[in-house]
Amino acid sequence: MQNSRQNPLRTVDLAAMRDEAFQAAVASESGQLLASCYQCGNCTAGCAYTHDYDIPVHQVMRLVQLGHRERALSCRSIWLCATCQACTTRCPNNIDVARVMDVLRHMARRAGHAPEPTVKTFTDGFLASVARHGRVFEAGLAAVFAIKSGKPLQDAGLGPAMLSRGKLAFLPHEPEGQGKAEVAAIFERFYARKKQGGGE
Amino acid sequence: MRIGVMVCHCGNNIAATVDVEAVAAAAREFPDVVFATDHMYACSDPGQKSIEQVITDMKLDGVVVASCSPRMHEATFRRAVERAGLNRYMFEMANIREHVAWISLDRRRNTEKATDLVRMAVEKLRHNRPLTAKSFDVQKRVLIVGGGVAGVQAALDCADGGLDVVLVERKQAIGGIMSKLDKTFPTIDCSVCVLGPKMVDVGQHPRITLHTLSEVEEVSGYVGNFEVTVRKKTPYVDWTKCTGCGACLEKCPSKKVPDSFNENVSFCTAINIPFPQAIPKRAAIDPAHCRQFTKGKCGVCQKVCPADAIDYTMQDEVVTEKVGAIIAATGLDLFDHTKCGEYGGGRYPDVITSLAYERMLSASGPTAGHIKRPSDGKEPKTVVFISCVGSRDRSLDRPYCSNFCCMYTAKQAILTRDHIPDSKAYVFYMDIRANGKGYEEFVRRAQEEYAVEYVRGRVAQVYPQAGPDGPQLLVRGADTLLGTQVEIAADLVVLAVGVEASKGAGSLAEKLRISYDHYGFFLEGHPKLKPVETNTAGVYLAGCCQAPKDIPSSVAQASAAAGKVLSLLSKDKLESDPQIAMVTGNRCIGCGKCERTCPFGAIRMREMRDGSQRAEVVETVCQGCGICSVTCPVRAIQLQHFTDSQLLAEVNALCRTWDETSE
Amino acid sequence: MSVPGNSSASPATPALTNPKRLAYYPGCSQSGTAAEYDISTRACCAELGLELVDVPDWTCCGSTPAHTVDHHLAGALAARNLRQAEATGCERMATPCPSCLAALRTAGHHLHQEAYRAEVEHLLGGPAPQESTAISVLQALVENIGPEAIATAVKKPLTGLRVAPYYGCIMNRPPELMAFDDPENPTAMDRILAACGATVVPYPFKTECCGAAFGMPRLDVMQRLSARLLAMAEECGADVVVVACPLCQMNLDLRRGQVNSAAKADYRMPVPYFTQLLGLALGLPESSLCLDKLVLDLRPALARAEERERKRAEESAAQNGAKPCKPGDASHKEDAPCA
Amino acid sequence: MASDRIEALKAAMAAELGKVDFVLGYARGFDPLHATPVTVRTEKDLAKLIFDPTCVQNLATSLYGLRGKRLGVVVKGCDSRSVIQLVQEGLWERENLVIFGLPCNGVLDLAKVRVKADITSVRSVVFEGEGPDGLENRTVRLLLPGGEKLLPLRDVLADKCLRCRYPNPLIHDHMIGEELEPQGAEDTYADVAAFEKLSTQERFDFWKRQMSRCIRCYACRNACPLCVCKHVCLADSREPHWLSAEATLQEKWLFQVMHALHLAGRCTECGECQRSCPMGIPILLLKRKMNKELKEIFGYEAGVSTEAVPPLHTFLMEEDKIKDRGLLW
Repeated sequence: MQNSRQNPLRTVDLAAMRDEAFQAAVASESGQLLASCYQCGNCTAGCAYTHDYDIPVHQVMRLVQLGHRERALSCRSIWLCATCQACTTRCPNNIDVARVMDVLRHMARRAGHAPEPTVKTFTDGFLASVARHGRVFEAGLAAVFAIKSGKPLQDAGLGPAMLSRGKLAFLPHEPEGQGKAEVAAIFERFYARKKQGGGE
Repeated sequence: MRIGVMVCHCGNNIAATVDVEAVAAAAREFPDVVFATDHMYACSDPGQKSIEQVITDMKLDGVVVASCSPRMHEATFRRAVERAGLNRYMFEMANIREHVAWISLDRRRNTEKATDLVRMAVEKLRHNRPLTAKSFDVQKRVLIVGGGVAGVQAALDCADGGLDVVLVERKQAIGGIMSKLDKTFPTIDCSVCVLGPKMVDVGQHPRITLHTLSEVEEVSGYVGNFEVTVRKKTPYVDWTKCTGCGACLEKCPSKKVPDSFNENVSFCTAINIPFPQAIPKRAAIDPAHCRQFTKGKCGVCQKVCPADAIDYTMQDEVVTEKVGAIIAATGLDLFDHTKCGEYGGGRYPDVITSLAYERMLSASGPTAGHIKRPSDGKEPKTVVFISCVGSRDRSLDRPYCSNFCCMYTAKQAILTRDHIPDSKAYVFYMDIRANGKGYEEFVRRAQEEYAVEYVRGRVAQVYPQAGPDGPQLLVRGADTLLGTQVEIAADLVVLAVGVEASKGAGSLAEKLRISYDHYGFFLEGHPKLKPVETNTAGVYLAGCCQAPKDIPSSVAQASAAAGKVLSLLSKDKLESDPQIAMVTGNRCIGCGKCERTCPFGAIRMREMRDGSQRAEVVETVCQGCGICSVTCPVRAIQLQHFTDSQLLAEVNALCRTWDETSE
Repeated sequence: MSVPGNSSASPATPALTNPKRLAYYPGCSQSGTAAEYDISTRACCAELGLELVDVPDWTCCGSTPAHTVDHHLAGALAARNLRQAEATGCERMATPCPSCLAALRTAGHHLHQEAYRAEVEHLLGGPAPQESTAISVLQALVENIGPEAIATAVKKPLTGLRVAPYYGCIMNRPPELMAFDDPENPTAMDRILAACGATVVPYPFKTECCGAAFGMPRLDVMQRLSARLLAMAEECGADVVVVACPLCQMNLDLRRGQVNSAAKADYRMPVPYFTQLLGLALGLPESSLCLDKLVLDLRPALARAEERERKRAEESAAQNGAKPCKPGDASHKEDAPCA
Repeated sequence: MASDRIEALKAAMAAELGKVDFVLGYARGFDPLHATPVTVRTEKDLAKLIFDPTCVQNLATSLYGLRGKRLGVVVKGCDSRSVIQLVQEGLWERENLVIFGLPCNGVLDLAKVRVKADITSVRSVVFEGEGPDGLENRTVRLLLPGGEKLLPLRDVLADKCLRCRYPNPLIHDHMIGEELEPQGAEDTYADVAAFEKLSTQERFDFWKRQMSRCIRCYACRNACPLCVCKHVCLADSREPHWLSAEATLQEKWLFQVMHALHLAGRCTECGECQRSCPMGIPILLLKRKMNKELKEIFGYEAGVSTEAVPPLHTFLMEEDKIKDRGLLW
């Protein structure tokens, strides 16, 4: 019996793999009844991003259901979900699948995973822009992203078309009143809270 | 008064979480209790014997049994005390199983609560009076609502058993869904060939009165003596003259009427006989489409009818039938596939329901048994079946399994290959439920012999797309076993739509005073032990009105219901329940509120000699619901066996203990 | 009495005391890359008598990225704007951008949960509003003005223009949250475009995702998804793809070169905002609709439609030549011979 | 103007006197601030009639006990609702009743007057500014031993008058005087809603405090026009013995709850129960709570139409706002 622990067949030990704290955290942070998923696959069937996923969304749900924390949090799929809501809309069990994907991404961030670094760079850049200006400064964001992502020329070709059509503002369009300061304060409190929470 | 108490262990059901000896000991201290004991199974033969014995030995004049729900064994114990010479209403039951033992594990508090319930029962019993049932004559006739296969079977069984049967069917002909089917699983029998002879028997049986195009309008009365009003909608054709020759159908100029028998895949005439084997084979006019009615002139059918049967001035007829029992067999409706926008139902003509496909497969159907897709009449080479459309879907408020879609889908996939040998069928499924005799083998045949490709997953989207030979439908789904998205270019998509309770089931249930669930399915008396009874005496269920079920189950339940009716009506007289309302004449002020609130029409006002009004209860109609009693401003109406004094005694018994424990 | 299975139906619109006055939240894109959406929206609303009161001192709602990082942060960024909107005293707030709409409505939805509200109010540093009043400009036009009223206001019908209405993925989804139009087959934009006289082609990818914000971080993903949308529009025979979302527009229009090069295709159909087409139909000057801001020129498509319509009129005139003209005939062109 | 109205009332009554056993009206009571019910049998009695804001009593209260007679009765707007309710419930026959309706802009709450002035030896009372011109300019002039006292009428009106929407009798054979515009604000049941906001414990304590003061005199019951089982009242019945004679909080409270429940869907909020309570217990609050529920759940208001079917006097399989199970079709 002791030998079975070495698991030469590489079967998945369901009991050993189950992280109950993880199951509970996903359930409470997403507010969804994960046990109600019966693996019909409708989320995957309608998901426009399945092509780029390493694990299709219904299997992500299955991993969460079984409590396989590591595989769920380290996958790329959760970073590539665009929250297009096809899965949530069509789930026959009323599960807000997109919100579960969101929650997994939050957890992955806290756990330090970033298998899609450009996605994280873009998101962080976007929010930094909002924190600084109160609104998104598109040109600034594009410039920062171009540098940080290591793809400086990807969108360079768009420049002329945008310039000639007056679509590229070189100065941020900031809110006229207290808005900028208030948004900055929201971010400050958010980062303070994160520190409190003792990010993993 | 001398009262005996027996506390039941119910094996471990009660004894595990209630100290039954302590409850019995406590009961010995209650007023008038001269004997109290516990017993392993009070309802068992020895248990009942010991109750009888104690009644005789201790000269008891009342018994309390603390055990299960009265719904379970009240009748059992009443019979026991009666055998020992007591009036059956000198018995009370305390439910310490469902109300105590099964809902909490706290032994101490359970024991306290059980003691409270026994104390209440004793106090109630101390206020009980012997009541005597009256007996009344019964009508040896039965009403069957719905003429599908269940109704047909029940009608034949009852009639063969010697009862007169009234069969009411909403449509023009009997046969229901089964008459629309091409073949039946798992034997691939011709559906209408099996059903047809039974339908003919119904039409010819001397004991069966058939009302088609009819609906039950009102039901009054009670078990043994129901009075049912049936509205017979006018067919505008005198059916005593009509011979079903069909001459009118040929000449009718209004030929573009959606043919509901063919699931609106094709058209029929405004005067119509729905299908060749129809019983009764009589023509009826659909006034919504008949030119005589819509335009005010035509009269063609009247001119061509050789029997002179057409009468545009005919009116609905209302008939009253007196029956002793009723069987509801109202069947099912199909889920509305247009609610599933992702499949394009209702938007794309080549996305059809399974029943429409069934009509297409049928030799008597709109395409004479040739599969042609609706958009261009082409023979499809790739047919995709999607299971669970409107079943097992909480987002559509249809969480239940529709029971037979897996099977008919396998059948239709097989028939597709039978009709078009070079075709390919795909089935998107979540689970295959094939739990009848020969069912699993049938599904395996579809997969192995007919190469039907089963894809485990749901479909997210169907949309039109240009194919090599003209327009096709792209079906995008998932194969969860592969873990990928899959797609198939299909020529025809068949939605295996689920089952819903028949529209109007709720209102019929209310007329019959039976319960129905959230989805409109009628509730059986007990899910295990009373599967064909309802909680209203004399009303029984058969077929899909109770839950989705396939043909053999419907037929079995229909025969069971018929058996129940035959046994009920084998008696010449039935006993009435004495637990009914009674008016104390000198208290009644004649305001008439009780008459207005009584849901059963069981109260009438009577003029006294001094001209004043007094309420009076019609004993055989009263169901003992007690609404009148709470409505009466001066408490002149009391419900026997549940009088104010009796209830108050229980409340006081409970509150007194509450006072003591809370201080 | 409730009808089961009809959960997708939007709840009855509450009776509005002033349906012609709305708070207006433009959103960041509309002051930058999608300025033409903002400008044409304002022009159409003004023309149709819909008063837009700018939300004072508005800030970013959190849009797509915030919720992917933290739900409370997303809630706080959105709630601040909901609070600002309350100051206008309007019953509802319209926003042209579906992404903003989703952020604003999601926040309003979750603010009903106490724990969530508490955390959001902590981040916000003050009380959050009770409800989200946000709707899309599209919804405002359909519900507060109505296709019938729009049809009567149309001065230059877009007759002959074949349009593929593309709603984007989150305009109507999920239905419980957005509570507007059908999630699988939305028709609000169809009805407005039909009222403008355009021919709406049955476009099956109305709600399929275009790649959303992945244009920057994962261009390849966005290229594949957008190409699919354009291929389908072409198959449907559309002259233009009409959009209601700045992100969709950017992916399909500005990034067209990138999409075409990845797909090895040469899709040329323009991608105007529905408000631009509506403005044209209402007879507004092109300058007030900023047609020149579209990367793919709209004018050839309009010219093609006009030409097609002219030919059609000629043909039907030739056919009708033999028969006497009936009043109320299908042809309603003023230059038709029977007029 | 007031005198015109009394003359009109007398004239109308005189014409009916022969056809009824007697008419119930108001006469001056033991002091100028009190009115008292009077039975008018002959023309001579007509002289006693008065009508002013001191006519607080709801004369419909006496009706049920006089069943079988043919009567006339003077009613204000609020009182008429009690009559409607009696007729609707089959407790009085409409044809045996001649109703003299008097539009009314409010009656006094003597408790409120007492707070403002010592009225034990009031010598005279004059109501000034009478007429349909609203409450604002109306005053009560009291002649007291210590001199005159002028009170704004609004300050001393009964609470029910401040939210009165039926100043004109809703049922009548003779309408005496001009109909008035309602002066009361829409009744939002704000008082009940405010009370509901308290915690269960606070509400429990409140009623414990109030009910402990009840002396079980049953004045509330006897003053209620719709408490029709007076002769067989639960409070007095021994079979079943719902209430014992013990003076415990429980028994007192139970009685008041029964009273309120028996008036569910019937109470017209005439306020006689609370007015007649010698201990000043706010028992009308219980009844208003019931009426608030009635309004919210059934959209029903008692005593407005003799033809209405009260929601608790009928039986429906499905109620719109009570979801005890899902219904499909």
